Amino acid sequence: MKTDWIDITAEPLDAGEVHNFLYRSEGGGVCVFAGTTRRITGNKSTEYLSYESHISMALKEMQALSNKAREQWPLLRTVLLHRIGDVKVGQPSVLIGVASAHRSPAFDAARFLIDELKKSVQIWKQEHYSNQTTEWVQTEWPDEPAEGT
Amino acid sequence: MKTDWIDITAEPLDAGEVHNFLYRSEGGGVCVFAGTTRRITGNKSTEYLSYESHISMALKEMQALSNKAREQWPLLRTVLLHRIGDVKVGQPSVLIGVASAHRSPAFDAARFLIDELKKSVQIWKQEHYSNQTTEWVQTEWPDEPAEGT
Amino acid sequence: MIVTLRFFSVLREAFGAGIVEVELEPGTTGQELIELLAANSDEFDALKTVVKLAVNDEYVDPTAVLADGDDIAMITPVSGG
Amino acid sequence: MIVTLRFFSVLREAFGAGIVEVELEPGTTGQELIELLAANSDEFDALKTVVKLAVNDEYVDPTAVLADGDDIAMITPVSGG
Repeated sequence: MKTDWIDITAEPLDAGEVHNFLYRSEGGGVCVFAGTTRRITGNKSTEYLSYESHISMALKEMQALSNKAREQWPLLRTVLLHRIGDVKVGQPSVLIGVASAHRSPAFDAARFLIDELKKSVQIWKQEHYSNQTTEWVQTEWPDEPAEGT
Repeated sequence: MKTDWIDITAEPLDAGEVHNFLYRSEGGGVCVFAGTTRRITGNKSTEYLSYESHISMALKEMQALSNKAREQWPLLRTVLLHRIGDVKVGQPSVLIGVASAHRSPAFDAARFLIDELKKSVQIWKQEHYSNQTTEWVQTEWPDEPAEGT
Repeated sequence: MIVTLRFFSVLREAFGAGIVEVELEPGTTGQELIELLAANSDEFDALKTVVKLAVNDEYVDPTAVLADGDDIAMITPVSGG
Repeated sequence: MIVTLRFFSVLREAFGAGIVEVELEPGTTGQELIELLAANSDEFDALKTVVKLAVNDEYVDPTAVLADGDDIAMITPVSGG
């Protein structure tokens, strides 16, 4: 039985399925984070975000993050799902979830996973604004060197 | 449009509906916590938990907690749902959710709401063990005085 | 005067009912009601230092004087979640 | 030798394709490839100090010598979530 559900998909993300995957008889605390496309950032109005990924690397990196989380906290299951393609305002592009026996590690591990995913997983997003312009979101590498560099 | 979804119910809790309620065009971060019935606590094996509540007081207290959370963090929506009656191992008895523009307040507010719910909301649980015995879970009031006392 | 008492969990089982109507002397305080119930139930007696009284869904001080028609809930430390 | 280059987001648009095959001199290093691409694209030149090379799904040091058949991805700072 697989205890990590890791995927990059062009399909809508189903939070109900994620919860069902995380509800375990050994567990007591489930924390799920969803990142959704926000209409307003700064003074610009977004219609949708378009994501692309180096999928094979991204899946390996997501698995590595799950492994790191499991080293730090006693987790029963983890979920890391990310969409590629277009994600409209108000829809989730990313779902992170963990199940643990207690709530404290569930919150801490979910927070760790989304923070780290944003730093290291090989996914890029492009803003599609209401005025028909587009823009690739510019970021910087975090200060700590990534693995292998 | 109601922005708090607060309920005490004998029906199963639907996490998918909770996520849909929390996905807003103004939001970017949704955090949902589910507390599920755990099989093992200490050396005892649980079959199900049975919850009862002073429902009218509990709903008021849940609303008060939502209000407090909104004073501390910029939240778009909050969800506090709790079951009464029997909740089998692996099933959720409580669902907490918040939507915010960013992930940090979403995590912090969800954590606050479940921590406070466990301290103050007028709900009680009874363990139903595999050996057919039952036990009301004994707790103490937290050190800080509750409102009105 | 007649008041309604609400019991939950351990106290509900101790008194054999969740809701009971009782007659009290006019002017009875919350603390006097607690002592009365403690005298009638070992389980209540064991919890009397931690039970909070709520009248019509609001917590009240034990010195509060109860009134005819009050809906009085005995709230023991909670254990939801 | 022939290698496959993978570009994403800004670089994909700059080069007009996500995957291209190119011929390199045997012994070319990662850094030499970066300089070659920077000379052909202002967009790449602007990002050449932050781009990381991954060969066959693993990040490599710029001093690494590339080999025939390598699948080389240009990874700019990520922006998922």
